[in-house]
Amino acid sequence: MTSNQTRQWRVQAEEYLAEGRARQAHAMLSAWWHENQTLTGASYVLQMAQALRPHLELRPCKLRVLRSCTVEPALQLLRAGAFAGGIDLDASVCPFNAYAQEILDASSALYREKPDVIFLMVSTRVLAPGLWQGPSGSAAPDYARECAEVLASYRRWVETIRTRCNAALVLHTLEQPALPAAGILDMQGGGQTAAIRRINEGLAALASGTPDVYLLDYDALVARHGRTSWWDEGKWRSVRMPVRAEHIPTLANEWLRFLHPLRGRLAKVAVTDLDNTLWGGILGEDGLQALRSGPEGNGIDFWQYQQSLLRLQQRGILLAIASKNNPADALEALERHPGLLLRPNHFASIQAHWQEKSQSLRQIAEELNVGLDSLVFLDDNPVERQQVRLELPEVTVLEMPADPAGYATAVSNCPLFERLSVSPEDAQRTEYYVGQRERSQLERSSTSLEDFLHSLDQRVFLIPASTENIQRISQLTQKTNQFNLTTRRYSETEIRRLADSADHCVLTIRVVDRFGDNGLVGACVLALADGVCHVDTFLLSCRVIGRTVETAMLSAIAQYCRSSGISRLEGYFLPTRKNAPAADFYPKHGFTCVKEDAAGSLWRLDLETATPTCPPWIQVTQAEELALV
Amino acid sequence: MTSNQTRQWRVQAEEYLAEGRARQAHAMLSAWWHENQTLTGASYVLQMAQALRPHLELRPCKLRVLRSCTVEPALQLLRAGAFAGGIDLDASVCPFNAYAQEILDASSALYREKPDVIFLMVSTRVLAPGLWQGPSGSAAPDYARECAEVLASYRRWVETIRTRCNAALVLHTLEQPALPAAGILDMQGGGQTAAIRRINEGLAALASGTPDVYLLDYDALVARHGRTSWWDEGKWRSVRMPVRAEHIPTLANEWLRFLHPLRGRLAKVAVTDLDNTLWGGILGEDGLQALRSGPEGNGIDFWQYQQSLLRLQQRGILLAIASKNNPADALEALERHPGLLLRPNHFASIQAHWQEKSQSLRQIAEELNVGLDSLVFLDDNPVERQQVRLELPEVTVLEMPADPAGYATAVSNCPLFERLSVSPEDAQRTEYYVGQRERSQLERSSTSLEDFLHSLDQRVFLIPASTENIQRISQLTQKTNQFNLTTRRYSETEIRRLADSADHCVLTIRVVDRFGDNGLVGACVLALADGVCHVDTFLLSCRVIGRTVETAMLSAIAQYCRSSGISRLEGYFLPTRKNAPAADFYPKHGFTCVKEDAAGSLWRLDLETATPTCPPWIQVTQAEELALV
Amino acid sequence: MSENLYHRLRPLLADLFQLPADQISPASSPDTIESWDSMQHLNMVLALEQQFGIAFAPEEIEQLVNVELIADLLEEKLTLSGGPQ
Amino acid sequence: MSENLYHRLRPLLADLFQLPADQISPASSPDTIESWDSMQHLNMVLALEQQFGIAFAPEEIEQLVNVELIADLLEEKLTLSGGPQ
Repeated sequence: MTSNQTRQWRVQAEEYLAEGRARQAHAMLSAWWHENQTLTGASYVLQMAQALRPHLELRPCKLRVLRSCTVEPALQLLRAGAFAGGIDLDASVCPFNAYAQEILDASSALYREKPDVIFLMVSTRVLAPGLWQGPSGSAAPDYARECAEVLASYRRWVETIRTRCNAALVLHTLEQPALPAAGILDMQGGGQTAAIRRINEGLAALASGTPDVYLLDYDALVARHGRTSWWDEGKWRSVRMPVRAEHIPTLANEWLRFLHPLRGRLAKVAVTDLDNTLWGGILGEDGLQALRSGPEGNGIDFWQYQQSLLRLQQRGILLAIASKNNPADALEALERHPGLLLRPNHFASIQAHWQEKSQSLRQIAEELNVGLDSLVFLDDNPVERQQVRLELPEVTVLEMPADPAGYATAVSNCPLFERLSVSPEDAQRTEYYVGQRERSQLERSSTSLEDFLHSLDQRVFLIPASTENIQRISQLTQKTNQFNLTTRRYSETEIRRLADSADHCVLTIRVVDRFGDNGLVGACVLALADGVCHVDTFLLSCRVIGRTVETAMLSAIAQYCRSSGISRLEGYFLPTRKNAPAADFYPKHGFTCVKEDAAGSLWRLDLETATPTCPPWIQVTQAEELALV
Repeated sequence: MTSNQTRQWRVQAEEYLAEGRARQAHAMLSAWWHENQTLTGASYVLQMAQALRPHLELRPCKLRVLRSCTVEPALQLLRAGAFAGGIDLDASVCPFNAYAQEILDASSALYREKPDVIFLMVSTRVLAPGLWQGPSGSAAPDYARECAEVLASYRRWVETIRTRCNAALVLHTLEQPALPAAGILDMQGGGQTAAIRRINEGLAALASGTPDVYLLDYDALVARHGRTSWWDEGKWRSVRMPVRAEHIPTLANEWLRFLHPLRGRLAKVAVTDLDNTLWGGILGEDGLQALRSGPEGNGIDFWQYQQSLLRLQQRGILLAIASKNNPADALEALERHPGLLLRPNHFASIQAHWQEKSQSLRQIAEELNVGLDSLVFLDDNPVERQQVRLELPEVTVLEMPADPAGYATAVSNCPLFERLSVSPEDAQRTEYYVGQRERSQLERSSTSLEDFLHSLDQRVFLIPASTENIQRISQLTQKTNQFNLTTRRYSETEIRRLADSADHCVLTIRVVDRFGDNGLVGACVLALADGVCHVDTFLLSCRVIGRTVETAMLSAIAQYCRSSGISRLEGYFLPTRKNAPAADFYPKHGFTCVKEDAAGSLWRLDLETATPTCPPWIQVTQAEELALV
Repeated sequence: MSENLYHRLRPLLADLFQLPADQISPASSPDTIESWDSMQHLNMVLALEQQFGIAFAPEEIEQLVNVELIADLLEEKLTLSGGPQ
Repeated sequence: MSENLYHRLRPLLADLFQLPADQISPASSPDTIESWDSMQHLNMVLALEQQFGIAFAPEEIEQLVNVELIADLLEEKLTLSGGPQ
């Protein structure tokens, strides 16, 4: 990227801001930020953010950092990066090196401020100086005891946080010294580095055994960039900043990798160009034989890029193609080029034609039933990227490096592609879209909608929340934007509490049809009190929208309510920029509006006079143990 | 260091070579090499080595590298570094990626060539591509199985090598990828990096559970310099070289850290200057108050340097001072400056006066009873360093960086300070020298040598080789140069075999006197056949030389021989540049010379006519289970 | 003071302190720029290290008390390191 | 061919191939220097990378078949990278 282009983005961002085109201004600013990840760049982005924020739909995130060292400069970069990525970050640090007090004092600011996310980042040097520097006298060091003490502290801290607030907690592992005190003797076992490794394994076990606790492998981050070059002894001594200036952006980017999945600001589809992006060369000019791609030789950069896309698919992210090519030629190359890792059935949607890329992206979003802000666009051509930024500012456009050797890294460094959990549903998502193509063919061949729905042969299973599905239910509340009546986001811990509460009921549904199992694709949270069932959350994955599954769900809930002596159903519809598909749900099913304000409307159905019934083409099965009260 | 000085070293090395002063030429060349650790520098050093080798006493070492990748350029640097450090290295690689065949084929060159050291260095990418790159399809990866298979292979390889040869084996750990395939999800447990970590822990257990097998934590080496910057994708593709050019010297230096302790080419004493080395400032000019040293503030570089010396002491390396200062002033500063980590009792010898440094070093070697080639000299002043190089070319002179912030690193990067095992004797060595000072006072106050020896109240314990002391016995054969009749070096495996053999007897001795326990300070290996006891090895640590312990040992052996029906003692004296103190051992005890050639002389004692007797001031105690045949 | 360096420094400091560039002068200091507090001072030090590829010693950090002094010290460091001009 | 670069290159190659510098000429190649075998070729490539702080692409490694070509490619790379001259 030339610095001319970079300067131009900045000028354009300011022009669009002046013209009141906030989303275009944001897209230009994000592109500029990608090339200017410095502290001065961050200041500039945050200054622009002041003016832009009110006009953008950003995902809010409140972060508190418990730390033993100076991290404020990195936090400044994180704020800018979060804004560029569509997150409205309220980030602050707890008092310097007072993390333990903040955690243990029930009335501390940490708990009062109700953060969404807490980072716990402690330097080895501060927490376990004996492990960092090695023995300081002639007595043999007792590493086992230090290990046990450190882990006991962490256990206490994590338990305390977990009982006092719902925030997601991100533990940072302890970094290893560059050179152990005993030299190569340390490698022979029982030494300092083995002790720190044992602590980090303890932290990993603690994180995976406690809900909403995650591990950031800080030691691996340091190791990626070099233990000797990461640590800044001079800054540590003077201002207790442990990270060399050049690595601060790296730390901020590692943090972003966690904020995106934790706050559900995620890419669901990676859309790639073909010529000089998925493969080397131009199909229309060079011909299929000349295209470069393969695990060895001069096509390896493209092979590795495809590998990076395959890794996204393994996390449940769909792949799609937007390419200017003759459709038949593109498909032939995808099927027949001997050196490709990815084939047509890896892609949920293939848009190969001569329309504008922005048009292709619109069609992909529609076909895959996701919002435009769930797309990431990957294209080697800066003109195409600029066109998409201006036409579809909601789409995330990655700045691809000029050298294809950097493509794979550009993909793996994009925080929107990170995930903190992958369910079996995620891993099978592409298969689902293959089924979906077949469903569409059925739909086209059916004479009426009812015919189609009948022939789908749908079975809906209502399943109460349990250990096996709580993670998926939380994920559904985090990720479902369209058919979602209230768009309330719940962490796993919160779902678990609601499920355990006597006056709440949490359900999920599985939908199976003749083309296969769609997995867990819906959820609802019901609050029961005084003969009223209040619908707190009611959502359906876009996979099954338009197939009357919501009516089947509602009828099953109504039936239960009646059998439990509940006579009234109530619920809010809270409109967002995305959930129009659910706007007519309550009126369509006979509810009446009893209240309406700026936030939304409250709807009511009297079960003594009205009975939602299940569509005849759906068979509902309830798990036996399901009971509302 | 200016490049002028560097150039001058090269000129001087060639001049000294021409003058036939090989040791001075070697000292200049070593200094030059320290500043020119490149491939061209290595070629130059090795060219010079051709001419110098015959005139130097170098420690021989035969190394074979079993590898899955191209390591030849690093080996070239290793050869040069080994030569500069006093090791005559015969290094070669086994056929490319044929390490398993070499190991498993009992008739392979690996075993025929009888190496002293074997490196086994396998790339994760080659051995476990699935762990390196992550899953390649949509099926969930079976990391546990891959883990088990890799470890089973290593176990088989190590066992095979261990049964077929005596070489020390250095296993390299597997390196982690810079970014795991699953992104931050991998950190949450059960992923790719956890699997590689498990393998590396398995390797560590394998090494510590098998004699003469050691671990080189290659992954930690990579992490020290940065996983992204270490790996060279381009060179890997073209020539299967996995290390970027700039890091090749680092790899070679890491290898050197192992060769030095494995071949016993070690520093036993670190001799440090005081002014602007141990502390900041000049005592004689600035005064005690102005000296900079302390854990915080502007004296931290010197504190960290002292810490690096303390770490040497913890490995059994003695500390000594060579400083141009008034003795009383230096001692006062060492005792009273508030910010010093090291005090007088950390130093085994303190030479503070106005003589030349070379003279101080001679006195230290004499006082501590070690060879000059066991000294490493640490001084900020290039003139002093040059003086020592020319006067005492046997002493290793470290090039200290101009900035004191680099002192500690210079110490921890010097391979002569590395150890692969530390015995309780090593850790208490400094204490011994405090006792030694008291012994010297007793010696000075005694009227005769016999008086002194009587008042020492020595007790000598003869102990047969057993699991507890085999490591120490091997160490004694590796490190004892002065009172050593044959200077045969034995690995732990070899000592174990000799001890298990029916016709050999391996003994060690412990010496206790009124000032404390001197630990295990002597060893002998006896071969018994046809009524003759052949003394294969007979050695005493310099700690107890001159105290007639050798006579006590000999008398005990003779007594056993007679009681076992053995009538003749025989043994070689093989002279070296160092073992003059043992030259008169055989004649002094009544042996007659029966053969003499260039290698040495063979001596015989007929036990039927002569009886070595124990000196009256030593009491010998034999372990009960001791039996020669 | 190097004019060249001063002109490179001005837009950086303007971005950092969120001011128009014409409000930065050689005499600008924590006394004249409100947002120049101790945390912003650290940000500035690190920003200069990032963008000029140099490193300040602990004792130098406290000496950077106005723009002219910053330009001078930077010039000194860049000349010494032979780094980018 | 850059004379300046050639004169820096000559002593390096002389050390590497263990020859006097005057036996290195622009036309020197594996045909004229006996010790220039394939392993020494790799050593040379890595030595140049170490000492000039550049990197050769896999396909370039095979093109470095005589001293003049090496000097030319090195010059090109150093100009591009703006690295030390």
